[in-house]
Amino acid sequence: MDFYFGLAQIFGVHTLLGLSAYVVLLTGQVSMAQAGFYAIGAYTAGAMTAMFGLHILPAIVIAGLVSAAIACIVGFPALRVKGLMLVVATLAFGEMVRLFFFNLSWQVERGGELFGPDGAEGFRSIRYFPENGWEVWHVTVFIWIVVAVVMAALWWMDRTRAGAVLRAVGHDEVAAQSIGLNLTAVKVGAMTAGGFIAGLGGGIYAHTVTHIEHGVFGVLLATFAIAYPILGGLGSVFGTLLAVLFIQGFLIEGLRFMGDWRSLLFGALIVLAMNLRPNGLLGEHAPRLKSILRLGKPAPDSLETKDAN
Amino acid sequence: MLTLQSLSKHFGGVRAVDDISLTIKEGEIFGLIGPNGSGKSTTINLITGLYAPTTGTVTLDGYDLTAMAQHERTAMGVARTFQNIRLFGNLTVAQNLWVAQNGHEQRRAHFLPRWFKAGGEHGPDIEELLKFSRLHSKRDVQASALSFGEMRRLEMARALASNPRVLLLDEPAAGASQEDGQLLAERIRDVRDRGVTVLLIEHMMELVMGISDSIGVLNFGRKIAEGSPAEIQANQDVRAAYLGSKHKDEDLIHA
Amino acid sequence: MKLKALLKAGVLGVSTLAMASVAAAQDKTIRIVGFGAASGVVGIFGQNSSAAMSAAFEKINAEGGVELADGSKAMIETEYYDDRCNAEEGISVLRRIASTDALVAIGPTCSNVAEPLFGILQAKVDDEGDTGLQFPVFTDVAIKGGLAGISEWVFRNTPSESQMYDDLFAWLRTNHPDLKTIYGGVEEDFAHSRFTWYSVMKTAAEKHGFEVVGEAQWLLSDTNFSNQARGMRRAEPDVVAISAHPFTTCGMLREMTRQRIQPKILVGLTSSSSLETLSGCANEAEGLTIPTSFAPVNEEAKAAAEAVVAKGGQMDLHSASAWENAMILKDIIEAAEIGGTPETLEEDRRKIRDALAELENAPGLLGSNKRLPDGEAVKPYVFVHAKDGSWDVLHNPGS
Amino acid sequence: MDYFFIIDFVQSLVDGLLFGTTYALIGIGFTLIFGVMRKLNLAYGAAALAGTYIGVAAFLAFDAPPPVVFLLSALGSGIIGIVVYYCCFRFTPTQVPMASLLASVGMLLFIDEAVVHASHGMPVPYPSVFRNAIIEIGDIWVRGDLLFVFGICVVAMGVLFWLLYRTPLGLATRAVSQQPRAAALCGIDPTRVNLLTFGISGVLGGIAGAMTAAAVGVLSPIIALGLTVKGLIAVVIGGLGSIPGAIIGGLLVGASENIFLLLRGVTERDIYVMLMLFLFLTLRPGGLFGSTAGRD
Repeated sequence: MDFYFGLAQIFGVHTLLGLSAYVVLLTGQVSMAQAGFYAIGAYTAGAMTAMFGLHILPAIVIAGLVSAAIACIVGFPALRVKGLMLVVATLAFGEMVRLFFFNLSWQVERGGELFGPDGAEGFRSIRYFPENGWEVWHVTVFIWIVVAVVMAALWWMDRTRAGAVLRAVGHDEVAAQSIGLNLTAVKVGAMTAGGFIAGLGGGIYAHTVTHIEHGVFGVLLATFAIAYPILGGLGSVFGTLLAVLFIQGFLIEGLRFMGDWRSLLFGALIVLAMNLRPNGLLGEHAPRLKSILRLGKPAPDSLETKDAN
Repeated sequence: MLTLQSLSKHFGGVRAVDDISLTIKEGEIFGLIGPNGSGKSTTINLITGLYAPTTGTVTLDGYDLTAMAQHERTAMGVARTFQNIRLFGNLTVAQNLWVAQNGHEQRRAHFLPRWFKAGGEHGPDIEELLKFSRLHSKRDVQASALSFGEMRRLEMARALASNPRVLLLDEPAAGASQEDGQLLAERIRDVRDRGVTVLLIEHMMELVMGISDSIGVLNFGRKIAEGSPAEIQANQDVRAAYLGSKHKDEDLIHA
Repeated sequence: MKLKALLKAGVLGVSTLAMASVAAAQDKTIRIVGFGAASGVVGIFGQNSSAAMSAAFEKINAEGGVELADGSKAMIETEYYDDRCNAEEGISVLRRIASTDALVAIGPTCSNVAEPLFGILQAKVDDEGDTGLQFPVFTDVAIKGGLAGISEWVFRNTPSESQMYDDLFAWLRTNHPDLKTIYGGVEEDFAHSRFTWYSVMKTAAEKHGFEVVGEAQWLLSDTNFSNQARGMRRAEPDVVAISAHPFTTCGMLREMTRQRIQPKILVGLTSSSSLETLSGCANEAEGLTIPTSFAPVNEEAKAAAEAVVAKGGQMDLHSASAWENAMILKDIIEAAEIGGTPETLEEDRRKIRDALAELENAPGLLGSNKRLPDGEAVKPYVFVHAKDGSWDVLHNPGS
Repeated sequence: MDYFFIIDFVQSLVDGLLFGTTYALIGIGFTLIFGVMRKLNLAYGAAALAGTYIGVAAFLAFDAPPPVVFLLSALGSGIIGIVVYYCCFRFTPTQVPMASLLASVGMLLFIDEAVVHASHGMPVPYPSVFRNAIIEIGDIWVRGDLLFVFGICVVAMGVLFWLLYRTPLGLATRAVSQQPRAAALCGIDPTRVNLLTFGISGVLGGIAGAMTAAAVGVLSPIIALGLTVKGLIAVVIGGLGSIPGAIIGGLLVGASENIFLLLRGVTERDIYVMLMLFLFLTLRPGGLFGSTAGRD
């Protein structure tokens, strides 16, 4: 049973990572910096519990806030560019974060042992959960409460004007500016929210694996972060969740019996999925609560989007 | 009310707009005409801030807009439509109006609550605008699924949703039929009657001559004439400018 | 539709695996599961381990299997899980193994998986306050020093590098009294390389009177070593020690040849004593001296190596550990007198752990392995050097 | 400032500039594809690597001479480039750029794993020419093989320029990259141009991969990521869509990387390279050769 709970933990943590990219993607920005924010969250939260003995909850909230603050600061220069330039700029930022932690050594003594990040050796013994008597299922429930809160908040945000504004900016920046939206504010806002969610996710991640090191937070993880919402579709938060289940549950865990063919199939299936469903598994339009409730009437037909340019 | 003062925009060696000065009075419909490539769209882009002018200023009611960002100009009361319609195809009709509700009156009052208020797409203003644009039955339809005419109407409604003082219409009749042109003229008058000043850029001469209170004519980036429709029709320079490119223009209108 | 079918297949895949392992436990079999990186850039390590393990279990089964507490014999069943050298996957795999009737796991391959993996285990046995996983892990490959101390449920049969290199430098001192200076080269972003140079090789070299005249650092994926080699050229060291993966080891060796750096002795990382280095740059590696815990120096080792090759793997110091782990576990299980039934599963695992903890000596392919209280091992080793495209035994301290 | 430092500095600069040509080639490949399709092909580095492995397979199987190996590497990568086009770009709708982006990520993972599967992840020797030839200019040593790498890259760029500016094919390519709609109206088949662009950029990538492997003398799957990242940085510094920009960007990345290595050590080296990129983006969002409106 613990195996399934453990799997659910991975799903939860990756959902947070995916959602952090989802918020930014709504504004049409592909950010490869999410792994960097995730790393900041992981190291911050790890430091809070392992080095300073904080409770896990304030630790991950602080991790989220620190990541959000840095995302906000980085957002201003990075979002001056867009498209491929932004992909590369954010990728560079993510790598800078990783290399920062590669070079960071800062340990404090607690109970005769040294705790803290130790450069290339990584940050060991982030064992808040086992040391405080949390069973695997406790941890799983805790993670999913956090995930549920974040998903609910994003779902709710999508109902508000803020959500519509994000989507409007994502669809057509020129038009969005012409109706008086402050692009910088909207994009930096999305980046900050994404940073916060990635920070939460990273903070939890650090505690589920007990040891983190710079190598984890590389380009591959950043790619996964954007892969979840793109694969799932930008229609709603559930697209991201579905994509996490598809990648982590099916492609990684479900195909494990295939040995090393699994890794080959992994990439091939992603290629196939994007060819068959280019708008993501759940599509790109936000399902309207009304049309879901009004099951009798057919939902408004979502035709192929016309190229607005 | 809206004043352009020796406005110029150079792209490399090309003078797209060259030393244009115009004044648009409150409550009028001002038509801006000129052959293709005469700098009409560039002028609009300079007014809304999509481009920064090489020289010159744009002022609205005495406030200098030149250094302002686009969204700040919208907050001051400048709104526009696009020659090639630019709607938020991923949002519904009502949401398109909702996101545009940025107008200067509500702006500062309650910033955060307005951003995070759900269901605002059903507010009284939006209902009224939907009725005004005859889009009420389509309120929950994805904007990308509308017909061409509906898209035009929605785009104008969206511009109005930001509660503008001056509305810039960039060739609203492009692609429209003769009859649609009639309806459009009425609509523009209705907009003016709401108290919004209109700057109209158009190829369709009939439309412009029929509804404009004053008209400015551009050619090769320069203003060659300004005056009432009757004056413009009588102007030799304007005739010369248009005769040179008449066929081309007509082709475009009927395309 | 397609999506649904795929998802269904995935769910089926997960559950059939879990069920299959339950069903297989019906008649007298016990399960020992291997895991590690069997795909990806370091997949070759896991593939070799997997081959060695199954060859060893096949041998045990052919000789009658393992004796249980009630005197009956049980066959050993095994399978190998791929964790792709990824920490999360490694943890997931171990949880999955622990959720089946497996008694003990052999793995993982990568030190960066081992570290988090050992962290989720209970740190101290019988610690009520620690809810870490209670499952014995007997590591074959992950070699970075000092990891077993993280949990009392972890045992390693990886060679203790500090003793090997200490002995190597002592031997160099005796045989080449003219050598004075040493220059180190280390892959900075690879934990094992760093540990071995900074904490093992350097210390050992200094202890035996070598003067460290410089260090060159590079990264895992570097392709240009000219800067690093230039420093080395100026220092004119007698000995050059390279603690890196085969890919950059080869790159650096090539650059050294190019810059005409000719140390009298080249020392390599123990993991480099596998086929990869030779397949990458046999010419440049000529003379590279490495202490390793495996070489086919006796009949038993040769036979074992052949059995592994027959299974499609290669025998090197890593897969030799996997082989030895299998053999050690057989003895441990027989000595611990386990029940081997589903009811006694928890108890059996604990018995195996305790028996591993108490073990002080275990037979290995090159002689007797000494077991340390902290779960680490000190294994017999030989010094090999690259000669004509293969590893040739230079010196066997045990003989 | 002591003598050794100056020597080291000059030497790093020379090595970096010579090696930077491989980054430049990768950068040109990205820029070409971006030019005609406005899309990012993340599988590009992996395709280059796979092509290089095709060359090395011939080397191992038939002991093929180096020129044949290099040629096969280039051609192999070109063919894989075309396969990538069909798998990731041909059938994904143009107005959904993220679909092809993610598809190319999938392709990257697939190609990487296929290479690992075939080679067991083992490093394999790669033939290099002028391996031990060194031109000594005082205390500065210019590596013969790097000069060769430099020469081949320059020739490849020359051929590319000839293709783009002197042949009908090049004209079509440039037309599509500047005015896709107008080009289509003029009867240029965009699919054919896209196909050729992927093929050509694939060949360039293959050359870059082959030259990288030749400079190290060993080939391993782990070089793909480095090539991809450095190539992207070169493109962005040079300005998207600009071939001279990609060349200058590549040389700049190669040289600065080596100099930061000298000044700050290997663990901090890449931080400064990334920082440099960030500065470029902030101060010159269009890149060195990008148009002023090139913020797209």
